[in-house]
Amino acid sequence: RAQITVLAAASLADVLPKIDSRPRYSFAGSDQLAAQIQQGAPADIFAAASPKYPDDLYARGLVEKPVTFATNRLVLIVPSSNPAGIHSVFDLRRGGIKLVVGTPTVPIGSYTRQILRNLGLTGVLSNVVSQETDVRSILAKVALGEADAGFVYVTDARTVGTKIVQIKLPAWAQPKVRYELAIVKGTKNRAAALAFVSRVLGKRGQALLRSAGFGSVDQSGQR
Amino acid sequence: MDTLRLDITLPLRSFDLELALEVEPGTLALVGPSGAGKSSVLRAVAGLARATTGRITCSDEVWLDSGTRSHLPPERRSVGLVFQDYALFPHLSVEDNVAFGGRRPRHDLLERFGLARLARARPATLSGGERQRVALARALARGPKVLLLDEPMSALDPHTRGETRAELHRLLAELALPTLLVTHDFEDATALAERVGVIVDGRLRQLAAPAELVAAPADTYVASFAGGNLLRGNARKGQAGVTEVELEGAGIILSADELEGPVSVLVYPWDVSLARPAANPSNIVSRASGNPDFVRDRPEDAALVRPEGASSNTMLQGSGDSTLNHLPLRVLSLLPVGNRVRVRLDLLTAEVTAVSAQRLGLREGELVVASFKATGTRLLPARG
Amino acid sequence: MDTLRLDITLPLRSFDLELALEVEPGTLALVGPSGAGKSSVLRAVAGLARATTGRITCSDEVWLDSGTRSHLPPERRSVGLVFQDYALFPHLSVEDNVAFGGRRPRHDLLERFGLARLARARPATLSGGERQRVALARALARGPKVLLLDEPMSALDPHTRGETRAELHRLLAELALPTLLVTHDFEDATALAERVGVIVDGRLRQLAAPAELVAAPADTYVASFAGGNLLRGNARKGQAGVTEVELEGAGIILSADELEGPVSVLVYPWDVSLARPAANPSNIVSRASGNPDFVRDRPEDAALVRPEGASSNTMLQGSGDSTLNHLPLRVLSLLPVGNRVRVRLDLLTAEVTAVSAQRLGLREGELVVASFKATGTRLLPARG
Amino acid sequence: MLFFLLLPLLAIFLRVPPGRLFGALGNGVVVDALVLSAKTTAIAQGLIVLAGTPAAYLLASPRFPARRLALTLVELPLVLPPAVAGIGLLAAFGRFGLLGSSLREFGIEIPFTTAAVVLAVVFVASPLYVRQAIAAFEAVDPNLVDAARTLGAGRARTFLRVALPLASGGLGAGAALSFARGLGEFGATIMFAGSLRGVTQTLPLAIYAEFEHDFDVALTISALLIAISAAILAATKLRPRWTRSGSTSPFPSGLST
Amino acid sequence: MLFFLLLPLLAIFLRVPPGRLFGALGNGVVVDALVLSAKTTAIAQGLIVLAGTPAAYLLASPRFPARRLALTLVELPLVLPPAVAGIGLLAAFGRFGLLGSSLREFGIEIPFTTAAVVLAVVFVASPLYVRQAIAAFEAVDPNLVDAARTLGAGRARTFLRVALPLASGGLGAGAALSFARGLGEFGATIMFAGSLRGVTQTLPLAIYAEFEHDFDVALTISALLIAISAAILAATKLRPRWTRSGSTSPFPSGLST
Ligand SMILES: Nc1ncnc2c1ncn2[C@@H]1O[C@H](COP(=O)(O)OP(=O)(O)OP(=O)(O)O)[C@@H](O)[C@H]1O
Ligand SMILES: Nc1ncnc2c1ncn2[C@@H]1O[C@H](COP(=O)(O)OP(=O)(O)OP(=O)(O)O)[C@@H](O)[C@H]1O
Ligand SMILES: [Mg+2]
Ligand SMILES: [Mg+2]
Repeated sequence: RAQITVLAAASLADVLPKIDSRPRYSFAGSDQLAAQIQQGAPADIFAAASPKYPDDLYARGLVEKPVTFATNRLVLIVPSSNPAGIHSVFDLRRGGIKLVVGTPTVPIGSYTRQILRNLGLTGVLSNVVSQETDVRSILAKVALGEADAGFVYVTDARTVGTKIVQIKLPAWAQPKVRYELAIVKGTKNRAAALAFVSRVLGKRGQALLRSAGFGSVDQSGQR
Repeated sequence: MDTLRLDITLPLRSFDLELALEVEPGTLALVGPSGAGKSSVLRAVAGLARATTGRITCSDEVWLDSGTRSHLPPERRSVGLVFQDYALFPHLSVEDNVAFGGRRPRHDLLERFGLARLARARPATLSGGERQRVALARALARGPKVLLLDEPMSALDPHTRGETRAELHRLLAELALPTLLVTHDFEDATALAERVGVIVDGRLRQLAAPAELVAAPADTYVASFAGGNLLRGNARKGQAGVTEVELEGAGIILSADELEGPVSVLVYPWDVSLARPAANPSNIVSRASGNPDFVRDRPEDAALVRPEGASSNTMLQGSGDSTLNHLPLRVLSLLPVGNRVRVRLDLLTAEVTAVSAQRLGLREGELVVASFKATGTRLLPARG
Repeated sequence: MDTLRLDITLPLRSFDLELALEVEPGTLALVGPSGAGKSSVLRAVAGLARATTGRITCSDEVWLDSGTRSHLPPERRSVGLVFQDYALFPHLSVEDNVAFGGRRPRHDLLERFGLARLARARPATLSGGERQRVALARALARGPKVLLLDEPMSALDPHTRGETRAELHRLLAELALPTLLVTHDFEDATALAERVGVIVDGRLRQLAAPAELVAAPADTYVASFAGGNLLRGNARKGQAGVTEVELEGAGIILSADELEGPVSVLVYPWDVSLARPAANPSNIVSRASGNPDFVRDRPEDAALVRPEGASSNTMLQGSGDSTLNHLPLRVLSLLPVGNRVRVRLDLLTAEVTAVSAQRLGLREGELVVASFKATGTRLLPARG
Repeated sequence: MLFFLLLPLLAIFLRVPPGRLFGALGNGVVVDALVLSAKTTAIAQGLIVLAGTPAAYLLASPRFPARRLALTLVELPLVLPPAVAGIGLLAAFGRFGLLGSSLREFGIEIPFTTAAVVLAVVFVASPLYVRQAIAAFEAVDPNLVDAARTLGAGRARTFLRVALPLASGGLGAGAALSFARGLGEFGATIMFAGSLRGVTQTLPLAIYAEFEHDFDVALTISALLIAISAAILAATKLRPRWTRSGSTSPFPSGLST
Repeated sequence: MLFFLLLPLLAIFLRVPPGRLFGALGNGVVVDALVLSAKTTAIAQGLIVLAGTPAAYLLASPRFPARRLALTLVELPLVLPPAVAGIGLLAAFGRFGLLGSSLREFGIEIPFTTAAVVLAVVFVASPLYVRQAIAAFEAVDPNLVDAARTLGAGRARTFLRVALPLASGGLGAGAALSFARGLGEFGATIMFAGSLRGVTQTLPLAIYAEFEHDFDVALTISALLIAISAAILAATKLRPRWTRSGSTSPFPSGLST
């Protein structure tokens, strides 16, 4: 039975192989993956960190209808040395803070703006020193202590361990961060692809996702 | 016995090379100034430069024929080309350099050129003379039908030069191949070739035996190349069939040669004898006429006669072929060369034996009288 | 009037250059084989190469003193260096090249060297002779105290060479600067310098006037450099104070010089006269003794006497200084040079006038008899 | 070979209707990026040439100690993944970097500033220039340098009047290469300087940011970038040279990249 | 200058305890990546040298038409942001790419295969080699080539027996550069080949992936990469050369990067 290729958001790098070790995984920024699929990369599954790309590709008729398979939450992270002495998201209002966020065009970027809007803190965007194109860069800069603070997915924050401190954000302010799966149109082994999808949506899959810090979704997975 | 025939036109940077030659077994030297197109001829024959029009044949083989658009690549032409700087392969040993041409068993060749000892050496470690021998051996290894030598001597220091020239001379005689020898140096040419072609600006000025070039140079360029003095002047018929040449502000010269109008008078240094106005009891040649007595470096030339209509500062004797020209000139420099001395005067250069130079006690800045036979001169139309 | 004094040790790749010289105004030529260290001397004087130990002074200026660790950089030493390939700045016009050295008004210099016409030209477009003149003008523009010339002739084609040599000769005489002239060429050296130093492997073999080098070369190297023939052999006292030299399988030679053991006999080509065994009624010199008669190219040497104890294939006449050596040798090649012919024989080279070569009707492969005075020879300890 | 190298570039152009190229110039992001790129690359280029030329001159002298080591080091940045280069820069000039802390005491903070972009570009692009410059200086006939010295010119004058003009051809080519490379620099910049429109977002970063937003715009900017680079590179193939060697190379000493 | 180039590399090493370097070799991901990198770079290098050498030889001949244009094109990939290069490759060989469709008819799909990594490396690294090779061939005395011809060697034999050995020094240096560059290739690879562990995840990609994971491992791999590259570059500074020019350059014809 043929091996399928899964293009998945970098933040899924740990968990997906645990759920199903058989496929070939390629982890990168969701945007890059989308670009690759647009360029006809021979993939079978697209697992993105947001609905944006799957939906976009679906609209272009490049993938089948996407399903949500997990949710995520944002956290504010600061270097463990915490040079700017930030203890709550509201400390970001102070001037002279080096804040790193994603560009509006990447999921983490837009989500960050949502949450700030919900918190009525859009003003802090004036402290932004860099708009990164992927979560990884935000993490790296905070972990290295170059940036005073940054917004990332909780699942990513876990991976950097002791270099950073997480500052929880109020649940009520959290945007709906939905991870979507889609089967790429014209895949040669649709059966395997379907099997993969059901595995991820299955009990074990969801359990593993939860333990990785993601939020699970109800069985239907449909919107 | 092969014969190389070429008749080509090859456009070069500043002029076209136009040349027709027939080279039988034996050596034909191409001399000429730098940039004349000498190397280009060899490159055309070897097929490294492609003549636009013309034919090149070696006996019955056609190497180039612009008519039929046929052009044999260099590797298919059986030529042995020795480059100006030898172009030995620096990464190969002497042995391998010679072997590169392949074909005949190379060891006898190494022996033949006294290179056996150096078989394993790299070119960089060889002396100029040795390099030249390697280049020759390499060129001959293929057993070429035609030999092309581009200034084989110029890379040698004068010390080894004489030596090598003689060796090369012997070698060429043995090989008896149609050989084109390019050189800057008239001496090399006369020493090594039966015929010498003088190329200037891509055209053949004269093609003749060395002796003939000296005896009857086609033009002033050839003459100066053959080492002659050229005195510019204006020629008119004189009496007794001699031509009188009015030199530019240096008096009159008589010549047995016949030509009129603006000319260059050709005199070879070794045909000029020197004397000085000085009274030396031991060997005065006194004369009725009132002109000064000479101590001369050539006792043989005798009777002095003052001719009519000769300018005051030029003295002539006798008439017809025994006529001698005398020019009082200043000594600019003395260059001992071997057992002779080249004496540079303000109008011409003379070459006398060290002995006579000494006897005359020549010194720079002094006035001497240069004498040469009217028959020793030759008149050439002055250039441009 | 300045004087350049140097006494240095400079480690080179394969040997150390060790040299002590004193150069007064006038020209000292350094001759020697390639790689002898000639250029290195100039580089050391100019400060381009740093001698490890020694002193270099120009009059009272100290340019180098390894004792006091003082080393003046090149730009602070007032030297005019003309490089072997002239090293003109390709990106500057003739004018700017000359002006580079700065200081004195350069226009008269351009005039002086006949370069005014070429002021705006780029070096690449100049002929060899013109380049040399530019290089000289540039070197002199600074008004240096010392002049260093590295083979100023070698880049010239022989055609322009004679010319330029004479000009240079005149120039040097005028300048009257302490001048070091490096050359490969013994002729250049004799023509241009009052003293000639022969360097081999970084050491000075001999320092003397040109004539002296020819007359009394310090060793075989110098001798061959001066253009002499060297015949290896074994010397022992003969009778009447003459030395007998047993040549390696070529008979015996008598020399007026005194030395014993393995020697090289030095004979200069122009001291060798040629003759051939042939009966020619016009000028036989018949003799009682049964040895062959000669048609010789030098009528002057007369009476033949067969000496005792002379090997059969060598013939000697008279004794003491009038003694003549005769060697029957085979003609290998004839090289006409100007109005003389260099005759290469299987043991030595002779130089005779074209006239006598013709009179003798010399041809390759023939047997001739080479004669030279015992007094014309010189014995040198054989090398190695 | 050539075809293979050419194909991808061609492919990009085929995807971009020429009209777009100019349309892109209307897009604010693109313009900001273009301006910033021009500015930073120009400054960086200045630094590279000013610092690199003398450095190359020294390295070119055979007497330079540990020459080969130095040459290796010069080349090293070329072969680093840009991201790694970026990390290196952070580790060196970052807040907790080797120099960072001491720089801070002078109130200097480099990361996230335009200065950081310049540094990144210099770091990544200068080797191209320096290596070429070294080769160019090495191709200068040492006799000419010696000649200048004996004509009374000190080291400085010799460098300016002889070495520099003779090497100019190679230097120009090298400058063009490093300029083009600097224009295209991405990885190190985003790592070290971040990406902030108008401050640190250069053309390549803009391309990146545009991917998801509008893939075609990304392609367009790419095409723009390629065109510019090509123009710069081509330009330098046409300058006069004074190298003794009759090399037919567009680079006097047969330089390379 | 040198110091500035050196500093960031130094900084990385200072952050990595040497013990770690070897520790990293225990890490499965690192090993896989190392093996893959070695494999792909080696293959790519093979292709580059095999295809690039003759190409360079042709380009080096002054008679080559549109020489300057060709040289520019050769240099172009050097100055592209790798990501753009990746897009270009996709646009060329991707499913909807120029050749992609026709390739598919032969059942060939390149993206996301090890082949894709090789292609990406070749595209990004070959210019370094080709440019150097061109310069190396240009430095070969044309007289020697002519001599070979007149000695009966055809073009092929002349190339193999004369041009090649004489250029070997420069070729070696060029190969080393492109090899090191290939080893560090990131942007184009992740775009065109993705990052499949064991299939397309090379060292640099592993570094990238490890950011997510364990920052120190990332640094460690970087250090590893730098060390390898440095070693390769240094190695080539020590080979014999037969260039006529007494160039003191480690590259016979005073080549550059
Ligand atoms: N490949 C070429 N194409 C066009 N012109 C050339 C070429 N090679 C040489 N030339 C020009 O042809 C002319 C003659 O060159 P050539 O080398 O044949 O002269 P030469 O007589 O050998 O000079 P030299 O004695 O200095 O070697 C020169 O002006 C040179 O610039
Ligand atoms: N910079 C240097 N360091 C060490 N050795 C050198 C240097 N330059 C030249 N040499 C060596 O010193 C020796 C003499 O070189 P030099 O150039 O002085 O000889 P030369 O007499 O000028 O030879 P030529 O007549 O060929 O010019 C040569 O063996 C050369 O290899
Ligand atoms: Mg020539
Ligand atoms: Mg020398």
